[in-house]
Amino acid sequence: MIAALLLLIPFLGALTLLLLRPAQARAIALATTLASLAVVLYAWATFTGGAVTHLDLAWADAWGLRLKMGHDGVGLLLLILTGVVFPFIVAAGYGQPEDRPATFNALLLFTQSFLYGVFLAQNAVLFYIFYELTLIPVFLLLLYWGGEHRRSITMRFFIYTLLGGLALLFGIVYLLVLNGGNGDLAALAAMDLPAGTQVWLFWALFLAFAIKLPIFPFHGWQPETYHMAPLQGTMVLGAVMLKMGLYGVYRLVLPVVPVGTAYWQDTVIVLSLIGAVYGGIIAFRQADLKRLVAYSSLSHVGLLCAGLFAGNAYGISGSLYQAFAHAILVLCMFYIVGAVQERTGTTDLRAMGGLKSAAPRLAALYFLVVVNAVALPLTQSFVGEWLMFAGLWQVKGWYAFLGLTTIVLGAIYVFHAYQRVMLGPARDGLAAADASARDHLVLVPLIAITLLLGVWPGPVLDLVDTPVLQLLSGLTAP
Amino acid sequence: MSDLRPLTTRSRVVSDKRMTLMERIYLPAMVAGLLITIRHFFRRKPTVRYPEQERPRPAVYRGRHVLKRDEKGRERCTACGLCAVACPAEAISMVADERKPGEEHLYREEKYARIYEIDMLRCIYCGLCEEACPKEAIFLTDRLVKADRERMPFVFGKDELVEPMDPARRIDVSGRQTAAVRTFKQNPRYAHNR
Amino acid sequence: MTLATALFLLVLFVVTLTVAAYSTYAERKVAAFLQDRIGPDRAGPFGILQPLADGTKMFMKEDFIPAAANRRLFTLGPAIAMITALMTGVVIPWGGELTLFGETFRLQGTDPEIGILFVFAIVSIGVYGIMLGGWASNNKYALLGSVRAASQMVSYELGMGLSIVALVMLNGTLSLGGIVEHQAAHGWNIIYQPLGFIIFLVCAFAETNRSPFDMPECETELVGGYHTEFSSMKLGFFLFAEYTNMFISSAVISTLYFGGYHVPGLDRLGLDPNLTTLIGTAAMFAKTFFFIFFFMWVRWSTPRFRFDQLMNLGWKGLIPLGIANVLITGTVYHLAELWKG
Amino acid sequence: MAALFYILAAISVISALTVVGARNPVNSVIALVVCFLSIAGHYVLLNAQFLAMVHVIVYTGAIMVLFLFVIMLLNLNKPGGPRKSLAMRLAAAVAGGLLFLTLAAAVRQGVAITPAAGFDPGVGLVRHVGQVLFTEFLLPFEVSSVLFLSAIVGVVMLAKKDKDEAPDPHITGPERARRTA
Repeated sequence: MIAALLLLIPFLGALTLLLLRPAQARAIALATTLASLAVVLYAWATFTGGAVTHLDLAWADAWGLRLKMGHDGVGLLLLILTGVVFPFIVAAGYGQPEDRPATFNALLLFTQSFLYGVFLAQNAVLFYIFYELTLIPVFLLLLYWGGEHRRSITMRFFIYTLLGGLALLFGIVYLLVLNGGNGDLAALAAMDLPAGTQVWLFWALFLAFAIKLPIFPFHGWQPETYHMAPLQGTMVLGAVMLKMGLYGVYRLVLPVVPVGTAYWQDTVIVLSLIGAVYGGIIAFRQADLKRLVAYSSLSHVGLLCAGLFAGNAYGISGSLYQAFAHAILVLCMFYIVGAVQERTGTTDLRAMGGLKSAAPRLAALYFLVVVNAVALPLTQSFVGEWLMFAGLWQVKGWYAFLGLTTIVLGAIYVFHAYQRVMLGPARDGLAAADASARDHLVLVPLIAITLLLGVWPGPVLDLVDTPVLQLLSGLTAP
Repeated sequence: MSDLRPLTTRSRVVSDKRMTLMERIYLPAMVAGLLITIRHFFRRKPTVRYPEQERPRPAVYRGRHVLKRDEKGRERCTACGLCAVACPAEAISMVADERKPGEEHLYREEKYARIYEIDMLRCIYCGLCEEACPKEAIFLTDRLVKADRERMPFVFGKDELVEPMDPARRIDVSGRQTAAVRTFKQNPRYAHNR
Repeated sequence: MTLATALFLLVLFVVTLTVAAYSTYAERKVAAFLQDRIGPDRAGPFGILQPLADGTKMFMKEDFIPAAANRRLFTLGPAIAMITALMTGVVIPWGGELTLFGETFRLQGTDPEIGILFVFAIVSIGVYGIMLGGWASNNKYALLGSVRAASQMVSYELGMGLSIVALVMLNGTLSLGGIVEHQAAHGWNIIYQPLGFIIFLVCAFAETNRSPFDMPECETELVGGYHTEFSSMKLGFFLFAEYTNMFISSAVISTLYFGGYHVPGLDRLGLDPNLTTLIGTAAMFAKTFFFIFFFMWVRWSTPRFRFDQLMNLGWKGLIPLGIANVLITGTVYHLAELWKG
Repeated sequence: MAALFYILAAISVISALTVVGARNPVNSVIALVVCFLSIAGHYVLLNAQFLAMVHVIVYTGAIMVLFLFVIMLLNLNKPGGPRKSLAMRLAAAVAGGLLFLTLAAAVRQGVAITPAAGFDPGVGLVRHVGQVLFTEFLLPFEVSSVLFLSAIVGVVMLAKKDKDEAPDPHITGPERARRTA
């Protein structure tokens, strides 16, 4: 029931928007996302701890495809994430395109629907279908509402993702063949593949997620795409789509090819950490606020992936916790990019300065976000990153050390950007309005979540606890 | 501006060049400075402990004044007032009086200074009074004005200025009479002064 | 606390005050000598009674408290300055062991495990005297002086701490007695820690507000700085505290870097242990007096820094140097350990 | 020792109350300094000398000096300070009350305040603290140091001026021209 509601509410909302093209497209979209948020929260309220199956229908069993939907704690966490994030994305005031708002919002809703699908799917093929489906609305968003060079950049994004997708498809099909056509994720996890197979199959499965995240050598599409995409598109990409990669690793890579994971663990962690540090350094050199945030996201994601591959309770739960924290952070960051762009008419850091005197409230909100971005205590990022460092520490001391560098780098670029935008002498002719009611409506709840989860991470960690321990017992057993 | 030359050889052009690393460390310069001062530490001190020791003063030193008497012990001053006029600090004041009969052994001329005062706090010891004096009555000497806590004692009257009668205690000012002065005074026009 | 300790502390108290008092005389003499003068020489032979005359004068002066001042804090300021200045001497080892009447004493008030930290802690409290006194005067010069003093002392404590870290790494103890003994066994620290010594020395100048870092009482800019409004013995306490601090920091420098009461080769002479101890104490005082002289020597040789130069030197010069010193010391120490196997 | 403890405890409590009660912020700060010192005394009584000294150096010597600094520079010494709004006072009262409730509940639920069994008097000494800090608690230690580092970096970045602005007024002449070019 819940699964069907989650899939259908945004889907039907999107269809309504597409067909009727009402004037109040955004309000309707917002109402739809809020409705789905209510469903998600209901699911959370009734969640008791174990894995839940909402739907189990035969579909095309011969192809290993079965309409099996449900979630465990981690799935629920990502469902909550999707539910929480989308109302804010729709409500985000800046960057709402003038032309065809109905289509635009419909695409956002489609994305949400498919994302719910990804996080609900309990069948590998179903997972794959939803995973690829999410691409389509985002692809359209980028192509029609993107900025400069949108065609070539979107094309690059598409090619990268497609390659990863093909590898993933191959991996899943291979697994299906081995498993006698049973695509059930639990069944796949129970398979005991020979070590040699696992070692190469790991990359077939992981490549798509590595690109989606993206980690170091596969990140070529990311900064440009983030920069060019419309604000909402960037938010979707950064806040949720990226977590899809993380979820994929958690769902499809770690339990299915544990030996392969162990074999490649160090490689992936090192690549991730290289990306994390490299992203941080590049971010500091950026003269463009939006690009800076894009690279900072690259840096954070590197850490997330490294934490996930630490392969212990601290690392994995920290990574998943941080996945949620990062989504909130990315939303705030991009929202502020939009807010700043709206006021100064540019995202070029060199052309900014002194916004604080004109917009002190915005500056204060921005500062709270900044504090979260550098993972200061009492923010949720602190909890997540700390857990990840503890996890990495157990693997190798200097992994944690490299990870810690990203915090310092983060402080450098984030505060640098803040100084550039808000402090210093005001630029000539800057007559900006202070934070509007909408800014408050979007940023204040997000910051409240940040602070609340920073002080009281229990609820989210509880969700993650059981499944992670279960996963770990599977990892260590063979 | 370029043809303005420095007035002394000690002037330095201020340079704003970047200091080299050695200079920026400061320590070498500091050590150099310390060495300079420590050399002075062991140097002989030129201090003169004044009341006990006195620095020899040259004969032409311009210290406190004296009102001379002539060889017969008569005051040379006729209270003409030229010294007071010449005094740039207006430190000299006097009251003239007529010589009574029977005072010829005291005053050389018919007119003399009944009161003659110099405010030693105003005096700048320039010696113009001495130059102005047509009677060679006032001279600056190598004696010093004694310190005091009050102001009034610094106004010297005749009791302090006029030299003693006793020929043995006369104050010798010949040191102030350089060769040039002496020749000048040989001029017959000034014979009345002798 | 035994009677012996109490007696020792009393003697220490008197000695500290005497040294501080005579430092004022020494300062004037040194200044004079460096400037080719002879300095005070009227009170007693060579002016030896000058400090007494100064003290008498200080006591005779009117004890004036400005109307707008905060009376309580105004009085508290000099008191804190004086108390903290006198406290530190307790942990400094002035000599080795002395055997008298069949009992053995150490010429040290107490030797806590954290001796050097104790010195630091007390010094850091010393700022309050200056800050409160300056602020309570309700005078802008005094306030500026105390603000300068506070920022200066807080800043230079970092550099000082870093130089000490390297030293402690080598000596393996925070106890001052332990540090001296380590130096007696392995050679003076100045040989191993020249850079650390320079950093410590510069910081000591700043911590004691001595020229070239005497910005807090910089006469040309701030009249008298934090003690502008003080008169009589309250002023005397401030000045006294400065000289006491100078004495104590000289003693600390000698202890930390110049072997304290250790005299190389003295043990081998086979002298009476008591005599050895006394020579050691004399050596300690000689070293201390040398550094007091050095403080004065520098004061009368160098011009005052500008305040931004002071801050630049502290934060951008000494602190990075201190960190580098810690790193170098650690690396070399580790390599030496490896070498020894 | 017990007498010393009671004296120190009395000083702590009285000075802490003065911190809250004093109308002049400077008096508050001084009372807080006294409170810190007496707490350092408690540490010494527990034979945790290292902690005591670090406490004095860091809190009394550095942090409170900065507090005092700010109060003095901003001239915040008006007794009573600005009138707080009703909402502010209400919020403060609620927050304080909640804290009090929590503490009271904790005490009621039997936080046993008894001397720990087998108390090792050497636990607070430098050698032991150092050993534990660099073995058992290495990660938290390093993480907190990195946090401090990032805080420092953050402050530096915030306070740093743009390079292209306002050349140093002390530099004039050709050097200035060379630098601005």
